[in-house]
Amino acid sequence: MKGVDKKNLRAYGDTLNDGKVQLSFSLPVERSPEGREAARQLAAKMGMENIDVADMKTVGSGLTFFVVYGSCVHSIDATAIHIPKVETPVMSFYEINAYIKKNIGRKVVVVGACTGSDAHTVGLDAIMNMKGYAGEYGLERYPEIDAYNLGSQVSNEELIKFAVEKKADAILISQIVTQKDVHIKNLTQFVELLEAEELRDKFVTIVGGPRLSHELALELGFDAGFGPGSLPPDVASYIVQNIRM
Amino acid sequence: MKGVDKKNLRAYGDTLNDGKVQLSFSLPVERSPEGREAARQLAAKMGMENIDVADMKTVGSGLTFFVVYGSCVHSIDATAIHIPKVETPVMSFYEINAYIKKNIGRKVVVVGACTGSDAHTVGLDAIMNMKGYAGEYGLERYPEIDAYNLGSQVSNEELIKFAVEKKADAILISQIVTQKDVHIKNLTQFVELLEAEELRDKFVTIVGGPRLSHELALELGFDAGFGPGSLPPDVASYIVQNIRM
Amino acid sequence: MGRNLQDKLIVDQALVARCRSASRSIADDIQVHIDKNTTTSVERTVARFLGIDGVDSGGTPLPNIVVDSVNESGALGRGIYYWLGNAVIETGKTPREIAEMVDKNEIRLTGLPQHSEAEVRKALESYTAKTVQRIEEQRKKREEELSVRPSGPEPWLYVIVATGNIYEDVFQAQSAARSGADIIAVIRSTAQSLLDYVPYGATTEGFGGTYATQENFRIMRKALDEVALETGKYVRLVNYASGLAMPEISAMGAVERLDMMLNDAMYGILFRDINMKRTFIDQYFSRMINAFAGIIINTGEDNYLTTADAVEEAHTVVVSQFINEELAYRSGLKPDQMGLGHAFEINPDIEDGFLMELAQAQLVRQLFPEAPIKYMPPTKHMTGNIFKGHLMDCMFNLASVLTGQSIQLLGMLTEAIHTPFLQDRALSIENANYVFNNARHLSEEIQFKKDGRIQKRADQVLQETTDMLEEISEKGLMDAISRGVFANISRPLNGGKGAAGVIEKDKDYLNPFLEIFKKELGIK
Amino acid sequence: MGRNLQDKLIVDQALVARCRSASRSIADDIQVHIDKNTTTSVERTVARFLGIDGVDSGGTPLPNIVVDSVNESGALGRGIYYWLGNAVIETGKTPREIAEMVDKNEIRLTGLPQHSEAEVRKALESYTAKTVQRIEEQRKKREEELSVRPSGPEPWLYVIVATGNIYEDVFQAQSAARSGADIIAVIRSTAQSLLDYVPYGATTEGFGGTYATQENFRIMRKALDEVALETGKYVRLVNYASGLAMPEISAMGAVERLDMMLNDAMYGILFRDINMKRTFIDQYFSRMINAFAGIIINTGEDNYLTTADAVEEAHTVVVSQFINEELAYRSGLKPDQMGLGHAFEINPDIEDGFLMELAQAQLVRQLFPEAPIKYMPPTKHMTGNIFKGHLMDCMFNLASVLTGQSIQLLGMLTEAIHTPFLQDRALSIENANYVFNNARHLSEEIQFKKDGRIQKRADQVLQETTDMLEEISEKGLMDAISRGVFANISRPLNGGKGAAGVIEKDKDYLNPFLEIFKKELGIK
Ligand code: B12
Ligand code: B12
Ligand SMILES: Cc1ncc(COP(=O)(O)O)c(C=O)c1O
Ligand SMILES: Cc1ncc(COP(=O)(O)O)c(C=O)c1O
Repeated sequence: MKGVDKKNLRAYGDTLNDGKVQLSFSLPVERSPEGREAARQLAAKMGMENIDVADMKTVGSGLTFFVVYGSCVHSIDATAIHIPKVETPVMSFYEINAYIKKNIGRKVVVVGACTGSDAHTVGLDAIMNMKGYAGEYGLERYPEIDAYNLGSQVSNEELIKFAVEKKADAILISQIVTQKDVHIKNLTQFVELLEAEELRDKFVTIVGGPRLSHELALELGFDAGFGPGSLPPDVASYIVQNIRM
Repeated sequence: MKGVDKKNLRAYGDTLNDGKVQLSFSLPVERSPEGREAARQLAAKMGMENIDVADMKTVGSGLTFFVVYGSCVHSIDATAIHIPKVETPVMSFYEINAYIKKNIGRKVVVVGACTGSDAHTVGLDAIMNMKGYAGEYGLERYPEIDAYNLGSQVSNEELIKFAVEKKADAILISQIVTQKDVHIKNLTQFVELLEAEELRDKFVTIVGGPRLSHELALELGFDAGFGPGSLPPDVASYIVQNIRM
Repeated sequence: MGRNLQDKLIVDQALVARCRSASRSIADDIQVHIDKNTTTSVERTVARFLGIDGVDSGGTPLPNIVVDSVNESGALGRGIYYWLGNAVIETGKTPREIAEMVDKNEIRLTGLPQHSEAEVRKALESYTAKTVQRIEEQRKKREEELSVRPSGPEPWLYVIVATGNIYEDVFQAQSAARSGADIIAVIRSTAQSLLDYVPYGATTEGFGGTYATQENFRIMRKALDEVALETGKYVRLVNYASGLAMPEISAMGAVERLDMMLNDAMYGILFRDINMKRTFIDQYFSRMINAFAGIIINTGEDNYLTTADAVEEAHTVVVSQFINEELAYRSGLKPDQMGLGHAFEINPDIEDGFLMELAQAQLVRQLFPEAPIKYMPPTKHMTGNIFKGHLMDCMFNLASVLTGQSIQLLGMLTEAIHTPFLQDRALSIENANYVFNNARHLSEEIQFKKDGRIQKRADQVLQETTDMLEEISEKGLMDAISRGVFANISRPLNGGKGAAGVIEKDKDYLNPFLEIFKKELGIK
Repeated sequence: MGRNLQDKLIVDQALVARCRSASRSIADDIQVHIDKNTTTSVERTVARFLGIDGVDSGGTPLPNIVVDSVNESGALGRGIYYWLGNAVIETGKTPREIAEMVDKNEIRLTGLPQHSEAEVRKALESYTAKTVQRIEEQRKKREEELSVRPSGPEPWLYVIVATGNIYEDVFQAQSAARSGADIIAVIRSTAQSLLDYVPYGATTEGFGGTYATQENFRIMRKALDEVALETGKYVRLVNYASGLAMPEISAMGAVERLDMMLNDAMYGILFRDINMKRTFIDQYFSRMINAFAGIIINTGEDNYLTTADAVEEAHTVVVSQFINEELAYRSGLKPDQMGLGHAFEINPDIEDGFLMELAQAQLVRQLFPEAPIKYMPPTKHMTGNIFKGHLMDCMFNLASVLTGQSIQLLGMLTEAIHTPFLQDRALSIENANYVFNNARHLSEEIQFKKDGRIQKRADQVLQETTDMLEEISEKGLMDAISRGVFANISRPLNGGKGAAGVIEKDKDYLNPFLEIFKKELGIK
């Protein structure tokens, strides 16, 4: 976009830097002029100007829902943003298998599970099942990969035990439920277990889910993280190029 | 609502004081992890925590639209909110006419217009036309009121001239278009004109429109302001009880 | 209830007849297995019916303690009813007191002198009658309430609360009811299905939902009855009679006057990897309780489409509905208690996807005209784009009113983000009310073209349904499940959780509740 | 263009015939008045066609200066063409140079020796031919473009930009086109209708919109042609040939290759209080230019429903469409250039309101099968509740694809709040694309029940339309307008703005452009 000051990026509504933002929230107030003012003040504290409380609606006794528009004064420095990203190049199904043959010379063993109380298997299945996802075969379909999908609600202990048995090269964990940060707790416990048993650098450890980013994965002590829309080749490419030998 | 601390009111999502707020805005960034981070940082500056950038979507070249959820740390003091409101009691069609007969003893003259370049007459018509609005007759229907609706795009000069001719008791102005604060400019000029001609206290001056509040009206030097959903009796009641004699 | 029934589609009744006869033989086959066995959970249910409740110092529910103690001595095949009755005779104490003694090891139920079945029946007669009566009272109370404070026209607005804290749930449920909800479901804490017991007391912590406990049921029931007085509309309460404690939860619901139960014959097997033999036995007794209590069950076919593709696997939903229907009949459920489920889960970006949704919804409506069909919203294809999500819910609502669905589980614009905020729910209710009202009689105004895309799609789904049902009826349902015909999930015959809880009945197995319910419900 | 025409309704052709014959006599009556007069704006248009453009030091457009000078001397009845041609002969200068001389008072057009009509025609022949040719080239260019980069199937996505700054508009228009918009309208600055001239040059300031100027037209045209190369889809550009400068704007549009013009025979009278005699004359020439340029006009019946009730006054919309159609024919417009307008403005909280919308949309579709019907979104009943607003737009989109509308002006969820933000527009496009694609062929699949609510509603509207048209044809249109039959707005015969601009033609009035267009368009 023309004329953008990357050091002072502001929201765009219909003119550059007008800072236009839409907000909605509920407040424990009655639907009244005072309630409207309360909403305006909250928006003001968030840094909004020319605040238009466009709508208010009673959603519970003594609870009102507001729709607010205004100009947000805040700006951010886009030039200061640097995010870790999975850098290893993504290869195709064929390239990956060829790569394994050539550089690893044996089958790559991958173990995956939805851990803790998480029963959401669709995401992990999208990556692992034969069928795959969005037209891409899953890891089970890769001739050079031995893929084991342990399914849902697997405890970290079981998962590690199984991975050791199978001499796995990579462990894949899926975490979909994030309420009360269960996923953080669960993933942290997994890494602690690995370290306790001094297995941390035996495996390429990968976690994925709609609320996961590579950045978060690194913070939690994993090698890589895959978020929404990830595809099997993304994951396989990463594994084979980062495998410990 | 139980347990609400009126001095520190916070947004409510699904538990008291969780501060949950929904945000959406566009930023001049690409749809990318960096873009997502930019959105997160803006939200953070607005006082949000546990920020979830739930969606991003390209809406123009180099422009991305974000949907964000999170907990807003800000709270407001509801006990400190005091807003001027139209206090005069609202009477019914019949009561109002009776009141005029009894206390004023002559017909009340009301002149209304959509001023400046504003061509939105529906709002003023809702208040003035015979037909009225939401089941309430408009001022033209009141036997004890002489109502003149000058329609749209009337200049402040014309309006005042006409009001003086008709010895109006009240002047009603409708302002619907608020872009670039045209309404503020226009209303201010109206009041200045009145004062210049020392007519300010000859009339009850009232302004209305969807973006108008009684508070704003007072700031601008009007006697009263009527916002969305106003009804003819609200206005008539105010006029007859505040009329200069 | 003013159901909107329009025969918009031509449904080949010959195929329908074949579907039903196949389902019958499928169910017969399962029933043989059911009749031979009981389960720890069925017996715990009997214990509860006899007044045993509460937990021990370690937090283990007394029903589990009693049943497990008998099971350890390998004597559960006689039925917990017998052992408790026997102990009552011996001790002169109440079943509840006896349970506490068992907990304190002050008594071994199987160690006492054994009295005759007749004596035992006699000893527990009053306890038994009391429970049966309580359930009948609650059913009557519901009927009265509904006659004084009737629900609106179908589709009924069904929303969920899931804060994890029952008191927070109450506020949200009451708010939803005031904004127009007809039905409130308290979503359970994540995977409560897997607990082989029922938690106890009021709870304020949970993941993704609030534990189903009898106290929580009571608290919410009371709260909803309050609002009903305000709004003049009885609000139905829903929970989940699913998983390892399936019949116990039905029992609690019957006593606390829940109005609907998610109660599927196969959900636990497929989605919670619970042993299939266990589940079939549990669902039989569980559903019988619901039948007797006048509770409407909701089946979980919607879940199939969260893992399988809604276009390709559409027929598996209908297959499952036929099987659920047939098994439900065997538990004495009447058609108007069968909230057979399906869902609006077709990828929103498919051209004419809406036509396929209409075909499916209308077909289901016409196949089960007396059933209060439960229609589930788009979930899988919902994304963080709440604006588009709200539109998908709008089209879902339109499909529902257009095809006369009965129970509308409202979609949430934030489905892909978090469990619903209070305002999310209010917006969903606004969405449904707008669409239902604005297109109230559209269904009566339009017809589908013969040989059109919609008709053809319905024909195809019905044909595939028939073929699949007949295939299953040959090999048997258990075999089919082990071959993964539903939701692409396969479960081995003897695998899964809770298999150990299946106990073969002795020839003198005693369970008068089963007898009474069967008699009352006219089950052969 | 792949229009979706389905005869879902039974339309009484006898009534339709009566409507059309009534409209004909209404139009005949107006035509008599039109043929007798010209207006300052028509003459300014002729001046522009002869190459006069630009403004003087005071910012007054040269076309106004020339025409007003002649008008002051009371000689405009002869036609500006004559006076300019005459001056060309006398001075040997170009019309444009002459205009500058007039501005500097170096010449009085009516003070020069007067040459014969034949000489004048000769003198301006090349200028005249050049303009006519330019317009033809632009029409051809559009046709080529459309054959190489065709638009998608109907309904076409039409969005507005209205920042006030033409450069900002360009960015927004290009963004919209990339997200799938088929048509871009640059909303004019508030009430440009009331300007008795056309502003000049590129503009960056405006209220509620951007001034319609020839330079702004050029800038936007170029920008859209750029995106078309990228997306492979020609993007149509729209502006407003309305108000006191109606024909001039059509002229600018014809030359700069706009593709559509808001161009209604009565809008200015009703909504801008412009004198009716003036408007009728202006619209005649204005539309003739559009006809010749191959521009699609959009009529403004939607505006009626912003002041009048959409249920009670539905028939007035259809009445106006018939009149607009008939007057359009007289300007040489072909049916496929007539974007007759209507709107989805029924109160969203009325039960079965959606059924009435379908009845209206389908009726209009069947009454004018060849016309690219313009369907306007909900506006009046939109509120600050953007979530509900988005749903109303969803139902609007569904109604459109269900009844085969052609030009879909997309509703904005923020309609009640501000002129659209870029993301508002993107969300609207997403809304339309989702609904249109997901229900693409639904229209072919459903029929409306005979004697059903929808059919009955359509019958009623058509009957009321017939009655009203016949009543108008008796008393005359001008009388009807003065009685306020449209949008509850009444306008006096001689009242309103711009009355002074009406000039009676001399017997030897000269306007070869009118002649050429009539000839080319085959107007009697
Ligand atoms: C399908 C579904 C279910 C199904 C699951 C069936 C199954 N076998 O998976 C059923 C019905 C059983 C279910 C149940 C529940 N669900 Co659920 N469910 C969903 C739903 C609708 C879709 C999830 C999905 O399949 N997405 C499609 C897949 C392909 O996307 P994905 O998971 O993001 O995966 C992609 C990427 O993330 C990545 N990825 C994911 N995992 C991995 C792993 C690795 C190693 C890699 C490399 C990549 C990767 O790659 C994938 C492909 O691109 C979501 C809502 C939604 N629309 O998101 C709710 C949702 C996830 N469920 C939710 C909840 C709360 C539950 C319950 C707890 C509700 C309850 N109280 O009963 C239960 C219990 C489940 C449990 N114990 O965990 C919440 C979670 C809220 C939160 N943020 O914590 C959601 C968001 C719905 C909601 N708004 O409440 N659910
Ligand atoms: C109808 C309408 C039109 C019609 C007006 C017809 C007419 N004769 O009124 C037409 C089509 C002509 C029109 C044109 C334009 N409009 Co317009 N229009 C609207 C619309 C859709 C509805 C307004 C309405 O009638 N509301 C119903 C009435 C009953 O509500 P109300 O006005 O709020 O009145 C109530 C109260 O406010 C109060 N009240 C109002 N006035 C008064 C006065 C007094 C004395 C009192 C006591 C009370 C009172 O009482 C009333 C009853 O409760 C709004 C969008 C929307 N949904 O709000 C846009 C809107 C107002 N229009 C808008 C614009 C920009 C325009 C144009 C400038 C667009 C353009 N560039 O062409 C033009 C030009 C108009 C002009 N010169 O002013 C914008 C204004 C943006 C802004 N905030 O500034 C809006 C919000 C649409 C949008 N999002 O762009 N418009
Ligand atoms: C029939 C049925 N039972 C139970 C559940 C969920 O409960 P749980 O998570 O405890 O299995 C569902 C969820 O969709 C269901 O459909
Ligand atoms: C036919 C027509 N012309 C013009 C306009 C608006 O332009 P203006 O505000 O300049 O009258 C509209 C707006 O709806 C319209 O329908």
